[in-house]
Amino acid sequence: MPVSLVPSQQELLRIAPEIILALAGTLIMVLAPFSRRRTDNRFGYISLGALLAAGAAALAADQHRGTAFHLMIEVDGFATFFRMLVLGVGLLTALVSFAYLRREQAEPGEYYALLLYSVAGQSLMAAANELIMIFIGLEISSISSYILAGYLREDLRSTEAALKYFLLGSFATAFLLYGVAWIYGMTGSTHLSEIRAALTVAAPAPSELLVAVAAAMLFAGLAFKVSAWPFQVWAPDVYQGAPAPVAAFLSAGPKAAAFAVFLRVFLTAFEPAASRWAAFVWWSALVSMTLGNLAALVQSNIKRLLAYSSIAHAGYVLVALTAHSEAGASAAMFYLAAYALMNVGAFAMVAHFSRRGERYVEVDDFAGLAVTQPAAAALFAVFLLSLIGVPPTAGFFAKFYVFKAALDADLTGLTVLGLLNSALGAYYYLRILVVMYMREPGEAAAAAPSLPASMKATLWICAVGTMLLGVWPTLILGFADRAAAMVR
Amino acid sequence: MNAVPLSWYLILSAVLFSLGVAGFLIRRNIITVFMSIELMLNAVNLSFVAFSYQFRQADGHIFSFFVMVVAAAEAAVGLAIILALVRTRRTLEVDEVSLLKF
Amino acid sequence: MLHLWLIPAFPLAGFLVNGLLGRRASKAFVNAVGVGSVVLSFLWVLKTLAALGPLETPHVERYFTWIESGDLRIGFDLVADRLSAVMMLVVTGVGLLIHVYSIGYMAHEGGYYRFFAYLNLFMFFMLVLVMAANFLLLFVGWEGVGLCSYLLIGFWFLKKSAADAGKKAFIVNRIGDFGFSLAIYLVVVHFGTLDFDAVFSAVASRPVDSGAGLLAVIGLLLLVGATGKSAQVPLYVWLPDAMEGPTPVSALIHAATMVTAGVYMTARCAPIYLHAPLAMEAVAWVGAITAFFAATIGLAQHDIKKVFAYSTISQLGYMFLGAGAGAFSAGIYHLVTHAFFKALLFLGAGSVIHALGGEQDLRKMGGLRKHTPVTFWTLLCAAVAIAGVPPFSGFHSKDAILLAAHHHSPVLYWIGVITAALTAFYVFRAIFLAFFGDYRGDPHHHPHESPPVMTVPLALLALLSLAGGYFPVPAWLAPMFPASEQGHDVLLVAISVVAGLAGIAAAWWFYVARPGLADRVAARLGVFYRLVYNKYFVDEIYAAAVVRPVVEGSDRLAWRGMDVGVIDGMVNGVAARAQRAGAVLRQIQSGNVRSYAAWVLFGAVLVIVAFGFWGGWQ
Amino acid sequence: MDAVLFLVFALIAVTCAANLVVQTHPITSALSLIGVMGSLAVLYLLLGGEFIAAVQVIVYAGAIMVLFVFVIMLLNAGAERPAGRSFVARYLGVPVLVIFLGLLSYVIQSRLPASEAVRFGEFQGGAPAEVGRLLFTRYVLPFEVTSVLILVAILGAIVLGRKEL
Amino acid sequence: MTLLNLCLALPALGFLLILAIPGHNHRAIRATALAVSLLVFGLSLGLAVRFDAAWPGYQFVTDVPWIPSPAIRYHVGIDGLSLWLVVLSTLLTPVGVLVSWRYIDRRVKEFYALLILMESGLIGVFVALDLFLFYVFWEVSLIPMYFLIGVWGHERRIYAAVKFFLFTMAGSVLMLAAIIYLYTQAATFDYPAILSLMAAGRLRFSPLEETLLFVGFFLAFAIKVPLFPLHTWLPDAHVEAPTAGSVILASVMLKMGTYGLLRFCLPLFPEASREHAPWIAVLAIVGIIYGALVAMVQPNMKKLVAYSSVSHLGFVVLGIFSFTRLGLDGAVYQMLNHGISTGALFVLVGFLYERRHSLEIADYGGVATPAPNLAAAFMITTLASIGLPVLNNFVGEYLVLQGTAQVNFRWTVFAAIGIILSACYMLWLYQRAFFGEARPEVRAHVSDLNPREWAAILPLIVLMVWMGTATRTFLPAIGAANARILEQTQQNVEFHVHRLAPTSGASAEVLRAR
Repeated sequence: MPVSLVPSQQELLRIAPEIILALAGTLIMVLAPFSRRRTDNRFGYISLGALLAAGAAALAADQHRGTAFHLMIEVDGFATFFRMLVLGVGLLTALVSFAYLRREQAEPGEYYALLLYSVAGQSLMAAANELIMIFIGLEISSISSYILAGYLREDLRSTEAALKYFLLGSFATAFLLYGVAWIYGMTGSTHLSEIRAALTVAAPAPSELLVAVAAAMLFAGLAFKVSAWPFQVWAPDVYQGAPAPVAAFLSAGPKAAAFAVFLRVFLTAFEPAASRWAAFVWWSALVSMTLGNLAALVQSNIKRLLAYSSIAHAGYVLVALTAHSEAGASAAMFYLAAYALMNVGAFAMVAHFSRRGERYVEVDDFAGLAVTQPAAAALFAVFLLSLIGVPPTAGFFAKFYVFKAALDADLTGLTVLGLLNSALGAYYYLRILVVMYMREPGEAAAAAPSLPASMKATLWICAVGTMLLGVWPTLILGFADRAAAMVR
Repeated sequence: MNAVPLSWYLILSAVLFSLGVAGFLIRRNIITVFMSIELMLNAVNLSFVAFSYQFRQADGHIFSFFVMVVAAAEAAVGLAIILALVRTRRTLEVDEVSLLKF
Repeated sequence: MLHLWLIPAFPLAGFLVNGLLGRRASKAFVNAVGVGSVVLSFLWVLKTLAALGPLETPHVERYFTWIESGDLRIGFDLVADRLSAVMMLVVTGVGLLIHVYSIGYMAHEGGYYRFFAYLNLFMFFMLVLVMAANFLLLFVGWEGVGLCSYLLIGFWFLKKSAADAGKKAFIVNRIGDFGFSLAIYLVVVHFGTLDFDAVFSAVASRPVDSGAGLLAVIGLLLLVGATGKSAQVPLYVWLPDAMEGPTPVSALIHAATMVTAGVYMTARCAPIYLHAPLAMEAVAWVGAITAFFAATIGLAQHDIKKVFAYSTISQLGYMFLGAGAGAFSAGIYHLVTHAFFKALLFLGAGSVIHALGGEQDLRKMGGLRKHTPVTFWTLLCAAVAIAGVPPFSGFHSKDAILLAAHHHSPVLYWIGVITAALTAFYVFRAIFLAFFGDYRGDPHHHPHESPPVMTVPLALLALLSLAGGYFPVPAWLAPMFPASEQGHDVLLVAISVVAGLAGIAAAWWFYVARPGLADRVAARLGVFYRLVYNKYFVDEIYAAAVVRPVVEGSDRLAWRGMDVGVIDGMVNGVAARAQRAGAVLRQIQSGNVRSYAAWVLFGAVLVIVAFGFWGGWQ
Repeated sequence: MDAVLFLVFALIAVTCAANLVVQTHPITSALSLIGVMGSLAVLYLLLGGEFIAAVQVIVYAGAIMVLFVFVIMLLNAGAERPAGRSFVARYLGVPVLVIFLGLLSYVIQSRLPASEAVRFGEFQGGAPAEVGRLLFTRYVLPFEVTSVLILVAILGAIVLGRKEL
Repeated sequence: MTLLNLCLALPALGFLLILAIPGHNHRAIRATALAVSLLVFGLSLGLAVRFDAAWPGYQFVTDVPWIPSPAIRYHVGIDGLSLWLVVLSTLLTPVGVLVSWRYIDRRVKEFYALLILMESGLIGVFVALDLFLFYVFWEVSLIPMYFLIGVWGHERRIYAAVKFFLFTMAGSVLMLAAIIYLYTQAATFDYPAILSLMAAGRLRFSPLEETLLFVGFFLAFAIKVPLFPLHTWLPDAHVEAPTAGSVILASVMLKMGTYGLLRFCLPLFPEASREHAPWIAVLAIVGIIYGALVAMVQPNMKKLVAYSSVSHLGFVVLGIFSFTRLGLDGAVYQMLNHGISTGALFVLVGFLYERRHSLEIADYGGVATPAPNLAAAFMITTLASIGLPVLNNFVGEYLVLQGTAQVNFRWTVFAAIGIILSACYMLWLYQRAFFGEARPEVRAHVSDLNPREWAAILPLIVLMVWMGTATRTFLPAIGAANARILEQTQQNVEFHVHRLAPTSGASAEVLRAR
C-alpha cells in the first residue's frame, strides 16, 4: 500500500494543540538558560499564551473532526472536551505557580516547560484512540509530573514525593503495559475500535478469561493514575509532598486525562465485556469513596486531607463509570470539570497560604482566616462547599448528575451509599470551614500575606466558575452530553 | 521437539514479570528496586514479541521498541530523582524514605 | 340581638385599660375602671334578663366563626337560658361585691392595678364560661379562669409558696382539663358539632347507655374535668394551697364562682349524664367522698382560710352529690347559696386577717367579737347558713340535695348527714376560736374593724346568706332538668338539721365551754389526728408517687439516659467509629514504598480475580 | 533445537532475574539484569525479532544499563543493610505475588490456543526493514511524539541533576 | 407573580448590597438589613392580600425553564399552605435583625448578610414547585444557618454547628437520592406534573419502591422537624445559636420539615404514608411526651425551649399523619403558631441573655420585679406556648387532637398528656426565672424592655392573640390547600382508611361520612 509520510494539513490541525504546547515547551527550555532570574515571569506568560493558543487550536480542530495519523488520534467532541479541560487545568496551574515559584525561589523556566509538556501528554491521551498512543501520552504526562513533584529538590518532602510517585507510577505502568500486551495478544490490535470489533464479531472469539485478565491489568494501570481503590496508596504521600500547585495540577489534570482514557477504553473497547468489569468498578467506586472519606476524617495536614478527598472524588466519578451509559459518561465529564475548578481553587488557596517552604499546611493554621482575610476565606469556603456538594455550586450538580446516571442504571444501592458518603465527607470539609470561620485568628492567619494578583485571578476564576456551573450547569453539560454520545 | 509452544514464552514472561515484582517487594536499595521495574518492562517486551510472532506481525516489535524508549526516558528521570534524593538524604535505603505517611 | 357579648366585654375592657394604663394611673382611676366595668356588666345582665323575660327557650346569639375546618364549625356563640341566667347573676352580683370589698382590702398592696386587671380578666372568662353556647367556648372560659386563678394565687409572686401554689393550681387543673378536652374530642367525633343544643338533642335521641358506652365515657371524662376545676377527689389538692392568694381572690374564685364551674358544667351536660347512669353514679360518689373527706381534714386545720378552703371542697362535693343523685337543680341551688355564704366566710376571714394585720392562725386569734363586731355578726350569719340551720339559705339547698341523695341511695344520704355535722363543727370551731375567749395574738397589735368599703359588702352578703334560700332557684331551673320527684320527708330533714345543730353544740362544748378539751382529744386520737392534721399526707403521696418519679425519670432516664446516653451516644459512636476507621485505614499509608507496591500488587490480583473469575461467570 | 535454545536461555534469564532479586549489592543486581537482557535478546531472535533483539542489546543492555551502573558507581552504593522494615511487603506482597504468578500461568496454560508453536525462522517480519516501514507509516505519530518524551527526560535530568540552587 | 419573585430575589440582592457596604459601618449594615427585610415583609403581605383563598391551586406562579437537561424548571408558586409560611419567614427575619442589633457586635457585616441570604433560601423552600429547585433551596438555607451557629454562637458552637449540618445533610442526601429516582421514573422534576402523572395512572410505584422513596423523603424531613429520636441536634443547635439564629431555626427552619411532609410525602406517596402513619404517629406522640418530660428537667432556658419544640412539632407531625382535614389544618396552623410563640420565646430568652449573659435558669429569679414588661411579655408567650385558649397554640393543638381523635382516640389520649406537661415545664421555668425575690445580680443587670425590643416582640404578641381569635384570617386558605392535599392522598387508598380506623365503629362512620 502506498503511504505518504507527509501528513495532511487536516491531520496536523488535529494535533495542533499538542504541537503548540510542545513547541512552546521547547522554546521555554531553550530560553531558560539565558534567564537565571528567579522572579522572571516571562516563561509564565509564554506558557499562558501557549495554553490559550492550544485551546484555540483545540477548538479549531474540533471544527474538523476525524481521525489522524492512521487512526492514532481521533478528534471528536469527547477529545475536545478533555483537551479543553486539561488545558484549563494547565492554565490555572500556571497562574497559581506565578507567585509560588517566586516565593520558593525556584527556576521558572523548566517548570513551565515541564508543565506544558505534561499538558501536551494529557491532551494526547484525551484524543488518543490507540493503546500505544495512550501509553506514550500517559508517559509524557507522568514523567513530567514526576519531575514536577520533585521540583523543589532541596525539600525533603518534595523529593520523597517524586521518588514515590516515580517508583510506584512506573510499577503500575508495567502492569498497564502487560495488559496492553495481552490485549494485543488476544485481538491482534491495539486500536480501540478494532479491539471492540474483535471482542464482538471476531470468530473465534478470544477467550473471555484472557480478555478479562488483560482488561484487569489495564484497569490496574489506569485506576492507579486516577487514584482509585485499590490503587490509591500513592496519592496522599505524593500530594502532600509535592509543591502545592503541582498537587493541584496532579489532582485535576492527569486525573482527568486518565479518566478520559478510562472512559474511552472501558466504554468503547471493553464495553462488550461490561458484565465482567462493572461489578468490580462498583466496589472500586464504593471503597474509594468510603476509604477516602474515612481516612480524610483524621487528617490534620490540609494537603493530605485534600489528597484523601481526591480519592473519594475519584470514587464518585467511578460511580458514573459503573453506570456505563452515555449519561454516566457525561456525568463523569461534568464531574471532572467541576472537580478541577474547585480542587485547583482549594489547592491554590493552600499554596498561597502555606508561605515559603510550605510551613503552614495544617488545617489548624487556617484558624481565623475569615477574620483576617474575609475575601480569601469566602473564596475558599466556596470551594469547600462545592467539594461537599452543596447547591448552588458546581460540586452539587456534579454529584447530582453522577447519581442520576447511577439511578438511571438501577444502581440504587450504590447511589444511596454514595450519597451517604458525601454526607460523611462533609465532615472534614466542614472542619476547615469551622477552623477558618469559627476560631480566633492564629499566628498563621494573622500574618497571612495579601493575595497577589495572579493568585487572586486564579481563585476568582475558580470560584466564579464553580458558582456559574452551580447555577447554569448546562454551560458545560450540553457539551459533555454531546461529547459522551460520541464515545461509543 | 523442535517447536516450543508459544505459551512457554508467555509463562517465561510471567515468571520474569513476577521476579521483577518480587525484586520491588524485597529489595531495599532504591536502585535495585528501579532495576526490578526494568526487569518487569523486559518481561512485558517478551510478551509483545511473542504475541507478535503469533500474529506474524511486526507491530509487537514496534511496541517493545516504544517500551524501550520509555524505559530509557524513565531511567534518565528516575536516576535523576534518585540523585536528587540522595543529595538531600544521603541514603539509598528505600525504607528510610518515609517522611510522608498516614 | 341583645348584645349579650357586652356582658363579658365590659370586664375585658376593664382588664385591657387597667392592664395597659393602670401602672401609671391613680388608684381612683383603677377603682373606677375595675369596679365600674363589673357594675356595667351586672347592670347589663339585669337589663338583658329583664328583656328576655321568662326565658322559655334559650336565647342564643352567634357572633363570628371562631374556628372552621372541614365540616366542623365552632362559633363564638353566647347563650342566655335559665341556667346561665342564674350563673350570670351570681357571677356578676357576688363578683361586684367582692370587687368593692377589694378596694379596701388591697388598698395597701403593691401591684394594685394588676390585681384589678386580673380580677376583671377573671370576670371576663367566667362570664364566657357560663354564657358559652358550645363546648369549646366553655373550655375557653374554663381555661381562662384557670389562668386568672393562677395569676391571682401567685399575686404575691415574691413569695415562693404563692408562686408554687399558683403553679400547682394550674397544673392540677390541666390534668382535669385533659379529661375535659378528651370529652370534647369524643363529642366532635361522634356528633360532629360542639353546639350544646345540637349535641344535646342528638344525645336525647340516643338510648340510655347501660354500661360503659360512649356517653358514659364522655360523662366520666367530663367528670375528670370537673374534679379538677371544682377541686374534687382526687384533684382537690390545689385548692387549699390556693389560699396563698389574696383573700378576695379566695372568696371570688375559690369559693363563689370558679370552683363551681365544674358543677355548672355537670348541670349543663345533664342530658349526657341522664343518658349515662354509670357516669351519674360516679359523679354522686365522687361528690360524697369528697364532701366527707374534705370535711374531716377541715376539722383539724389551724389556718382560718384553710378551714374554709376544705369547707369549700366539701360543699362542692355536696353539689356533685346532688347532681349525681339527679337533682341538678338542687346542685345549682346549693351553688348559689354557697356562693353567698362561702364568699361571706372568706371575706369575713379576710376582714379578720385584715384586722390582725395578716395573721391567719386561729390559735393566735380569739376574743375578736369585741374588736370587730360587724365582721363577727356577718360571719355568724354565714356560719348558720352553712351549718344548715333553718330557715337560712344553706338549709334549703342542703336539704334539697340530701333528699335527692336519699332517694338515690341512703348510704349517700348518711354520708351527707355526717358531713353536715362535721361542717357545722369546723365552721363554728373557727368562729369560736376567732371571736370568743381571749385574744391570743401579738399583744402589741390592736385589732380594728375594717373600713365600710369592706363591711358593706359583708353585710349585703350576710343578708343574702340568711335569705338566699328563698330565691326560687329550683323552680326556675325545673324546666331545664327532668323533674326528680322528691317527697318532702320531714324525718330526713329533721335528722340533718339535728346533725347540724349537734355539730354546733360540739364545737361550743370543745372551744367555748371546755377550752383545752380539744387538744386532749386530739392527743388521745393519736394516729388518726395526725393523719387528719396532715391532710392524709395526700400531697406527700402525690409528690412521691407522681411528681418525683416523673421529674427524676425525665432527668435520669429520658434526658441523661436516652438523649445524651443512647441517641447522642449512638450518633457520637458512629462518629467515633468513623474516626477510628479512618485512623485504621490511614495505617495502610505507612509511608513505605515497598508496602505500597504490595498493595498495588494486591489490588491487581484482586482485579484479575474479580474480572476473570467473578464477573462473567453468571 | 529450538526447545533446547529456549530452555537454556530461559533458564539463564530466570536465574539472572532471581539473582537480581536475591543479591543485596546493586552492582551484582545490575550485572544480573544485563544477563537477563542478553538472554532475552536471544529469545527475541528465536521469535523472529531481529531488529528488536539488536536494539535490546544496544540500547537496553548497552546504554540504559550503563547508566545504571554509572549511577551506582557515582553514588558509591554499597550493599543493603539487613533488617527490612516492610511487614506488608513481605507478608502480604510475597504470598499475593505467588497467587499472581499462579493465576497468570493458569490462565495462559488453560486458555491459550495450545496448537501455536514457535519455530525459529518461520516469521521474519521482524527484520529492520519491516519494522522501519511500520514505524514511519502507521506508527509515525507515536514515534514523533516519543521525541517529546525524550525532551522531558532531558529536562528532568537537568532540573533534578543541577546542583546549585 | 412578580411579587413572589421579588420576595425571593430581594433578599438575595440585599445580601449583595450588604456585602458592598464597608464592614466597619455597622449602623448602615443594620439599617440596610432591617430595611430589606421589612420591605420583603411588606411584599409578602401584598401576597397575602392579593391571595385568593377560594382558589385551591397555586397562585403567583412563575414557570420558566432553568436547565434543559435534565429538565429543571424555575417553577414557583404558592398555595394556602405556603402562603403563611412565607409570611412567617418574612416576618421573623426583621425580628431576627432587631434582636441582633446589640447582640451581634463582631463580624456584623457577615452576620447580616447571611441572615438576609437565609431568608431567600427559606422563602425558596416554601415556594418551589420543582423538586430539584426545592432541594436546592433546602440546601441553600442550610449553609447560612451553619455559619450563624458556628461563628456567632456560644462556647460549644462548633460542635453544635457541625452536628446540625451533618444531621441535616445525612437526611437530605437520601432525599436527593429519592428525588433523582423519582426523576428517572417520571422524567420530570416538576411537582405538579408528577402529581398529574400519578393521577392519570401513568406513574406508579411498586409498594417497595414507594416505601423506599417515602423513607428517603421522610427521613430528611423528620430530621429537620425533628421527630424523635432524630432530634438531638436541635437542643445543641439552639443552645449555641445566637438569638436570631435560634429564632429563625425554631420558627421557620423546623417548618421546612413539616412543610415537606405535607407538601411532598403525602401526595407523592399516599399509600406508603398511610401505611407508615401508625408508627410515625407513635413516634410523634413519643416525641410530644418525651420532649416535654426532658424539657421539664433542663437547667438551661434555651435547651428547655428547644425540647419544647420537639414536643410541639410532635403535634404537627401527628396532625399530618392523621389524614384528616382537621388534623392537617391543625398541623399547618400549629406550624405557624409554633413559629410565632417559640420564636417569641427565643427572642425573650435572648433579651434575658443580653442582660445577664447566662442561659442558666438558676442565674435568674425575680426578674419580674426589675422588668415587669419583659415579664408580662414572657408570660403571654408562655401562655401561648402552653396552649391557652384565645392564644394561638390552642387552636392548632385543638384541631390536631380533634383530627387525631377521628382516627385513633388512643393517640389523642396520649398526645393530650403533652398539653399537661407543657404547663409543667413552662410554668416552672417562668416561676424560677421571674418570680421570687430578685437577686442582687439580677437587679443590677436586668432592665426592662427598650423600644427596639418592644418593636421586635410586640408584633409577635399581637399575632398570638390574633391567631388565637381571628383564625378566619388564616384558616380558609390553609383549609383549601389541605383539602386538595387530602384529595391527592385519597386516590386508590380507600381500604387503608378502614384499617386505620379506630376500634369503635362510630368514628369510622364519621370518617366515611366526611
